[in-house]
Amino acid sequence: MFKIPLDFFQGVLSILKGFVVTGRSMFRKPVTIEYPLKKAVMTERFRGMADLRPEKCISCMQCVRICPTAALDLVSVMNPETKKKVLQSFCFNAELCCFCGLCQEVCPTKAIFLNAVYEVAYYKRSDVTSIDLMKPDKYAHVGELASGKGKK
Amino acid sequence: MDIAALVQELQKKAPAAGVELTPTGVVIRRDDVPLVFGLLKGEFSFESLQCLTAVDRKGTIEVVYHVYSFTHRLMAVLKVVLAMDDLNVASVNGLWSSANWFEREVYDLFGVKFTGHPDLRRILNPEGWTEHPLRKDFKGAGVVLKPVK
Amino acid sequence: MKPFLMEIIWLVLKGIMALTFVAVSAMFLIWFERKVSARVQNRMGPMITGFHGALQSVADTVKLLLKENIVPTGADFVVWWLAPFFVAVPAIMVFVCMPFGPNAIVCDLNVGILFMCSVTSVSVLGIFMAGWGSSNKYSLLGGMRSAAQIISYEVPLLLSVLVVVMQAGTLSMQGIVHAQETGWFFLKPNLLLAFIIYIIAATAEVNRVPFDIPEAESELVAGYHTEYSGMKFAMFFVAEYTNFFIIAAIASTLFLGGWLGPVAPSPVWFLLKAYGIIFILMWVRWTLPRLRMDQMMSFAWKALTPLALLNVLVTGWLLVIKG
Amino acid sequence: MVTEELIVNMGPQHPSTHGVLYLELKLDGEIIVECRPNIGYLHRSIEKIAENRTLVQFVPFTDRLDYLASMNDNLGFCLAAEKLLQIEAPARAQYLRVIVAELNRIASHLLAISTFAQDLGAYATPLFFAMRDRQKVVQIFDELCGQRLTYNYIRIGGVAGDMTPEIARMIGEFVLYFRKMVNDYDELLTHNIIFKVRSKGIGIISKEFALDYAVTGPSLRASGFKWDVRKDEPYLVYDKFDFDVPVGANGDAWDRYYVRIQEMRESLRIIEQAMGAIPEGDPVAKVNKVFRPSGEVYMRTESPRGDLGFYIVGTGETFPYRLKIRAPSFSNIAALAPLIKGLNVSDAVCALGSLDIVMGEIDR
Repeated sequence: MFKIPLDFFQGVLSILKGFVVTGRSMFRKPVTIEYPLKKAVMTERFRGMADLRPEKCISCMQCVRICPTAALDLVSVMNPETKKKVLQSFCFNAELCCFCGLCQEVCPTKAIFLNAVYEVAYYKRSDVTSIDLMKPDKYAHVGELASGKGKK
Repeated sequence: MDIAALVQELQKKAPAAGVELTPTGVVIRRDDVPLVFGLLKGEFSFESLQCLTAVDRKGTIEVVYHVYSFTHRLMAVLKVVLAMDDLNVASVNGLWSSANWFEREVYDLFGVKFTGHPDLRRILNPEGWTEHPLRKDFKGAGVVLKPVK
Repeated sequence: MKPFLMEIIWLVLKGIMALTFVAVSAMFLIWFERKVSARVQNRMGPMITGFHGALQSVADTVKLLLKENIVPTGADFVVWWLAPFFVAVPAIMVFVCMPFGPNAIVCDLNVGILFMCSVTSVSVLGIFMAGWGSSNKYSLLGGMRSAAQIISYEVPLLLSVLVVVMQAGTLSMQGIVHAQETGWFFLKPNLLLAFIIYIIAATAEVNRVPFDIPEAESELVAGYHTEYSGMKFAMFFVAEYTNFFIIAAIASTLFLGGWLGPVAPSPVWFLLKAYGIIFILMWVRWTLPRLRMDQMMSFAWKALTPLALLNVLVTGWLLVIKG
Repeated sequence: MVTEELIVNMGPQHPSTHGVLYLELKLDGEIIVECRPNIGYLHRSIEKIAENRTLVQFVPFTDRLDYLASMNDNLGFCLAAEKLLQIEAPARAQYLRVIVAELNRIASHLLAISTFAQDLGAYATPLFFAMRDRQKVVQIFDELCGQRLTYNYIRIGGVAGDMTPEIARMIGEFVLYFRKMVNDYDELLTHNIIFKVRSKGIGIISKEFALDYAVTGPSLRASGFKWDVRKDEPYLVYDKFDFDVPVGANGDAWDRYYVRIQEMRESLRIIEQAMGAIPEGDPVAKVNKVFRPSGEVYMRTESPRGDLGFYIVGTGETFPYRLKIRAPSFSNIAALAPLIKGLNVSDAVCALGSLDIVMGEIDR
């Protein structure tokens, strides 16, 4: 005969326990990062936009071959005197890129790498589909993220 | 019980059915599908059809069944080879309800018709489409990569 | 000037003050709710507009005013168009006899509490009209659920109000407050029970968690106001939060002594009590899951209503004994 | 009076269909007479893509299957590929894989229980609590592999990056932190009377029903059937750890929820043991990057949603000839229609939420 009052009591108690949990969390520090005002520091291994050190590139085409989405487009010509390939243009299609980081892994000279740029909003679609990696100021519009300071 | 013992048992129970053990699975004839799978479910307590898919072997289509028995802890891989011009095979929906959606998927992607299936519609692709994209002769638009040398 | 004219002007002024209060209070409550929920969930809530986002509701109102008013195809236009008014106008009308202080009341009707309860009940009509007129199945389900819910919870609500009326011996809001000068009502056990029943039933009346079934987002998208946009939606929103304030204000008047309180001016006490109840109800909202329709109905009819009836009987018996 | 059935199109855009599931509901009042689930809105033909990618290139695509448990999908695919290519990952990589897989299981279950609570109307609070705790896991993954959602961490023959002492400290802190925090969910939801009356006895999956529909994972274990691939067909180094397989009693929505809560506790135990026993060494096996798979393999692993199977057919080319993903959510959602027949809409939402589906995996 005590079952119903006992159930009732337990029910009320269970609800009050919930209030204790939410009440306790009211006094916890907020975890929000106010994003446009404060920016989080990306980790060391963060994989942002593709970036290139053109002087290091030996045009071995490994990154182009491993790219699962064919986001990289490398054109090189053979120098007849030195018998070495010379990098002519290196275009990166950020729209296709899946930020898997395979290109920087296979690169034998660490020429291609993924930087800390994560604010990838552009005004024109063509700006995203063909980013000229040879240009040094390609990510200048996102500020200091591009300079490598964004990572730890 | 292992797969070889299972095949022997099957051959004993259903001598007429052409059950044949190959390294990659047990190949059965198309007409014996209801018989063999009925035996598997009823006699050998294979409770669950874990996976049903198909492989386009250029000219033939292999329907691959992964049937699992929790009692024997045994995964049986069964294959039915269908000729490209006659893609019909009996549905196993009556034995395992999970076959319902698997068979719809295979029908959608390969065009294999499962006779006796209660609701054989396309499942992933839009209804009314005529092609079957996972066949090898399907040419779709999109990024095509060259094979690595 | 004639005293008659003076009185009319004074009444109109009071009315404007009440209206302003409704708008400002709703906006404040929306901001307050966002802040409380943010605190509960370890977030910050609105932070950009104004001090800690204090002007966020203003920005939202401006946004909603500028939005296009979309009329769904196949809507029953007259019903659809009128529905927000049927919801919003009663919510504002209730402020006629809301006692903010000994003199701060638009009109102290001698049937004040009866007037309030009856006027707030009209809003169910608006909700049902919105659900019906939208020609949307989710809205229709929401409207029907809402009608069933509000009508069922009206019974325990009124029964618990009845206990207060019996105790105070008057229907006038000011009279009820004055009756509590010797001690706030909720200190008496039978009235405490009435208070709890009132709060539960009133939560259901304003469709808040755990009784937000008409608006159940995960089931009915947004319930009866799915198809409303722009200012029409804002009217539902304002009405919802105004109703929320109203139930808290009525609860504080009926059970917590209304504007009674030492030192501070009476409207401060009134608002303090009302917002205290509002805070607790917000806490409830951000803690509890939602009941199911049938569970909620059986709770109303099998638990709350008999309890409230019993409470009325006991109170009557007590009053007879005391003479 | 003439009454007729109401047809409600629930989805593809609906707050509680967890993505783009589309349910055609035939309602009698609020009771569901018939339900026809329609899927395919997120179909990206990943199986066809796999036929045009090398095994290494395909790993990033597995991230996009079950985007809430990418590590487990990476793991499933890489284990299948390794079994086909007969590669053994080094011991350190095996332990790292176990750790990240279990961490991701916690992250995934957190979202599962919190979105389930959201479906039951516990407004946003459990969801934000879960997001707050999941953030810590995601932060660890961010340090480990540089992404927060699509990790591409587990590779054929090892893992992409080694664990640093900093990451080890973070994992240790997380285990201690979460062991405490998981009790919050118990107090806030598990034993809450409203939560219980809403979810107990709803959408009962019996053992027979589960096996018939090939329902796996927590939904199968909630029915009382003790089956966990990690325990029964141990892969990696799971057989070295001491952990329980929690099972439910009735197979209702509450049991499925509670099995997940308990599994998070077990995952913490596994992580703790693995962190203690992790050997030194290189996390990547020395393997050729060009694989030529030949033969057939079916490998299944225990993803947070159930048995995740990869069936790879190779013919000696660099591209796999055929790759089939046996997604656990696909089988689980196939069981939805008979499950919610006769329930009302609120309960259907509850049953759907408790199945914990991810559309990316169903539509592939």
